[in-house]
Amino acid sequence: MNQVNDRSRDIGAFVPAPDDDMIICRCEEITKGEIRKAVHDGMFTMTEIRRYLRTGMGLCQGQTCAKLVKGIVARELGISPAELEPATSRVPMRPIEMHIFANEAK
Amino acid sequence: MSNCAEVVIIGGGIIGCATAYYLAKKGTSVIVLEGSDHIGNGGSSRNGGGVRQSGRDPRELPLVMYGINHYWPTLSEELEVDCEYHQDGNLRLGKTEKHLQILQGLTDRAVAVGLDVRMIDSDEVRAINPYLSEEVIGASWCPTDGHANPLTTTLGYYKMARRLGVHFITGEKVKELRKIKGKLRQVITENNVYEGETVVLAAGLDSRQIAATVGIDIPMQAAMLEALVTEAEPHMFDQMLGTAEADFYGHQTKHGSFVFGGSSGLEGFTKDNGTPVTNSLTAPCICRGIMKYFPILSDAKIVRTWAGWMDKVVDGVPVLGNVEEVPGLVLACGFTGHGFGIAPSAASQLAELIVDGTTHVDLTDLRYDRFKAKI
Amino acid sequence: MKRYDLIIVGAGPSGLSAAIEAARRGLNVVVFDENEKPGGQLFKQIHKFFGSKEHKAKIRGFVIGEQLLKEADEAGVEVVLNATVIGLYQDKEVVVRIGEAVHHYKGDAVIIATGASENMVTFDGWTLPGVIGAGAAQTMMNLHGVKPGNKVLMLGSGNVGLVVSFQLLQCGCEVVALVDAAPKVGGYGVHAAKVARTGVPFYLSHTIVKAEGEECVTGVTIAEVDSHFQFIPGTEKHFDVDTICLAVGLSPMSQLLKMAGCEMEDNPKRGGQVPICDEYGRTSLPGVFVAGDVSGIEEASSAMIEGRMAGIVAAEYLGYMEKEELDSNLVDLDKALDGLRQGMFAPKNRGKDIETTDEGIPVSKNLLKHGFVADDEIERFPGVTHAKGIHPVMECTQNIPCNPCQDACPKHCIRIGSNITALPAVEEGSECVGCGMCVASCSGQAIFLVDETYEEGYASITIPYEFLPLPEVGAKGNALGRDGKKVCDAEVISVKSIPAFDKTNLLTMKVPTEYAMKARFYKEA
Amino acid sequence: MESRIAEHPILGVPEKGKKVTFTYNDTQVEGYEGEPIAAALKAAGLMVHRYTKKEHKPRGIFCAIGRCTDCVMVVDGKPNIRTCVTPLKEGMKVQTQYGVSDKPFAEQ
Repeated sequence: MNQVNDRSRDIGAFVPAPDDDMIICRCEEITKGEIRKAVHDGMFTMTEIRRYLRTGMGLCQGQTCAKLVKGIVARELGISPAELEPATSRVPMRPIEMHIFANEAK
Repeated sequence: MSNCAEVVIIGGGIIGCATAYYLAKKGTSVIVLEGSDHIGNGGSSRNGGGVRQSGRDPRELPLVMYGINHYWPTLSEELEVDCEYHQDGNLRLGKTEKHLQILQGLTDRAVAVGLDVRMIDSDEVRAINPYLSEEVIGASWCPTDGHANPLTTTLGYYKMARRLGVHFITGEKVKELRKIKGKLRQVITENNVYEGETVVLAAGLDSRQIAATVGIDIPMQAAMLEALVTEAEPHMFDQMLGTAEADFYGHQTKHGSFVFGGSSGLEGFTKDNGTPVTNSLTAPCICRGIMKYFPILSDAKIVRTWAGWMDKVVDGVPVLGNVEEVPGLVLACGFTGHGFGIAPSAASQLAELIVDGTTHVDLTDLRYDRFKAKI
Repeated sequence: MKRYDLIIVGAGPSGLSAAIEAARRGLNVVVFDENEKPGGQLFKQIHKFFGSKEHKAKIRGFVIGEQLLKEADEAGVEVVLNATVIGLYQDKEVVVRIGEAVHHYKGDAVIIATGASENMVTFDGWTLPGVIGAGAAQTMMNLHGVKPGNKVLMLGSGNVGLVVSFQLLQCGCEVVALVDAAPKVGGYGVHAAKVARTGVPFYLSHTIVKAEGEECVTGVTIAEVDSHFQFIPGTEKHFDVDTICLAVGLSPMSQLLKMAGCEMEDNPKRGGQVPICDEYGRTSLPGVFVAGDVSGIEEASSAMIEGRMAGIVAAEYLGYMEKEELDSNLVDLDKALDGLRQGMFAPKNRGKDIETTDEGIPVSKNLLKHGFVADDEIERFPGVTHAKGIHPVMECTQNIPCNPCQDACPKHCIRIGSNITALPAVEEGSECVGCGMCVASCSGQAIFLVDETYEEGYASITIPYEFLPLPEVGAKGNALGRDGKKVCDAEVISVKSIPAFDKTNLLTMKVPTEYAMKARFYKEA
Repeated sequence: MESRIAEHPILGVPEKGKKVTFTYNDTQVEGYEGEPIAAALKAAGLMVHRYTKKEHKPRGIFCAIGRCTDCVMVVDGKPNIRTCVTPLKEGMKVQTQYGVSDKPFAEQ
């Protein structure tokens, strides 16, 4: 079992930090404190953090903050960032207007 | 950590998480086994967020109505997360006379079981939602329907269940169920054996294969559904939307983005490469569908598309409750793509069934023993 | 659906190189790039590249970009710009947004060459307008002709931070400080030295405490950090700036590969999330290849070789080339790539403390701490010698893969040898004629011509000079030392600009003899 | 201070399209046709492109290559336009974006 799979794993209590109000996800304005708290609420994977808080779900789709969020989550869990799989990338790679997406060239 | 609990739940989606939560509230010890690495990774995080009564089969209608009356209005406070629940009605839109006939049929059936739903004309539709195109000529209207955020709701149940001491284990794929002395007791995974007095099977599509290991066959199959989400837009409307043609459904979220699901007609035959991946033809088709109803959204940018498997049961309603042949097994699967809105009441009733032996809502019509040949 | 033999995503150095090689072997190739202009980051690279001839050394990045485009055109490659690949689906289907429509294409092979994106760091105020990525600075000044700011603080002493700092100076910005939380300069010493000698102070073991300002950046406070990267109270320093530039590394832009179901790994040595692939870019998906930064952060020079490799590997995959031909082609490319991956900055040496050069000379500690080699350290390097009359002084003190100076000298005064990373040395018995070709050819701007007997009591020093306005002959100003501080008065005695120097002007100044080995930059008084 | 580079030591005199006028909120600003809107704003010393939805904080150019989407503004009435990759045209209407709207928060 990898370290993230046991959701009852003891990661200690949430301890407030002075930089908890630092914006991490610029698009959705999610702070470091919100991310850290989410980990203590059981969100142990990048995918869960993303779905719970919307980090990386804004216009840039996590291109700016993915690495930063990963580092914060890993630190809170006491594991290496490399152990955390990034959230799935999804089409479209760049935001695309509905009328353009709808217009398939023959 | 012990591998034994009073109840072992297979599946960490909204049904599994919510059932665990209601059981734990009753003081029951619970282990939840999730096959993927993430909680709520199946339909729970891929659906359109509808909390609907209209358009449902009369057999499941009492259950979802119970949830809308008893659970949804206070769910955000209860789960300490913003479920973004809006009870601002559901419009099911029609563009042709044929559509209106379909809607009338659905409406008649729902009214018969006591749901407040009625047909409205194009003026009334636009009074409710002024952004709709001229093509819309009528709709069915259920004012007590609504929508919520499936991601925060699912993970909210998980969070609270975990807080109440439920053990969740992800990445734990169940291979086999095993009866001991005539009663289902063991749940066997790749590396572990778990034991419970009761085993709840809430593994979505995987449930069929798992149930088969104790000789139970649930008549369901996979169908692919796809959805997409736009960038945030200024607030426009709060209703849940669907269409008679079922070419799209969705709503505007609290965040401002629009979540829409839809179909290209190809999804029943999508190549199964093991993961639900989007088809390149579907999202453009959904966009074309949306623009027919909402030309105003044609400049809205799509930021994400995704796909999910639905556990489609032969008669379109979930399989809930005990299975006589296998004492100890409780089924909670086959929600057929509309399991989100019904999840709180389904889960609470299962918890009642397991702990108290009786339920507030009669689940008889949803039991496994309902499947019969047509003649 | 329109089908190509090979679809390449990304028209940067690796993508174009792959396209050229594949098209030359007869493949029907298309390259899609979301940008208005091709070349990836090459068109923002205005410095001369390192390496040797085969790596296009001493050619400026944007010129390499033009060359690649011409080659691609001649080879029959179709390059489609403003073409955003929005998805890589099953069966190697590439969906591209072009103009007002989406297009579906299939490739029998696909090469993903999407490059990298910039890493970011957080600090109080990091979302304020005026805090920008180093890439943004390059884009604004080198593509759009707009200065990114007037007073800039650079965070990051890797090659990007150093190169962009120099570019900022070239376009007329003031760089008030170059800051890095690491205790040592991360990039090439020669890049650091050319920045330091203009007077930019380096603050290693420092990082940003906060960006100040309400509506946009008006100032910045930095402070020293301890070995655990925690601020040391009382070490704060304030600067008035309007721009803070972040150059804190790159991450592979590998999302398309993950989307397509490629096996991925998080590999810190490669800069983050990368596809699992072999040395020639073959991924876990048959027919899907990668090249360049997307499979591991390196330099544009290595990206071009990786691209060529992926191009011919794809050609062989599709039967346009026999296995034997592929293998023989790869031998040379392997050698070229291996050449770039040598020396102190080789991928295998990342994170290592290197105390001495390959020649056994202790490295300059001052260079790592302050960005310049101290006067009492410089004489121990083989390029720094004294001689009668004019002679080259090569202040190249680290083993990096680069040798244009060796070929530049018509009199063969400079010797590197077959090992491309060896430090340049003066060939004994050779005679310098003072042509200055070595000065102009040195990508690191580390070669000077010194004549300690220029005039009674005076020495002449020829320096590379890539700034405007160009000082005039006879101008009197200050000679700055390697540390950017004034060492003495200086008089400009010659300014040479010939096409062969490729925009590196050679400025010769006259200083008192005792400063011949100290003065390394000229600034108007 | 002038932030257009008149002549660059390596790149020479920047090649620019024809001079055009566009509006930034209520003021007339000059730029060059075809350059990104963001470059024209930067050259005019205009730093703030938008104010964020939740915290109403100012944002401007960050990545300049269309990835981070921090520089979005309301352009010709459409919100969320990446100004760093959108070419400038004569008469364009460029407005500060508040959340996802061109209306200041007090008016929303």
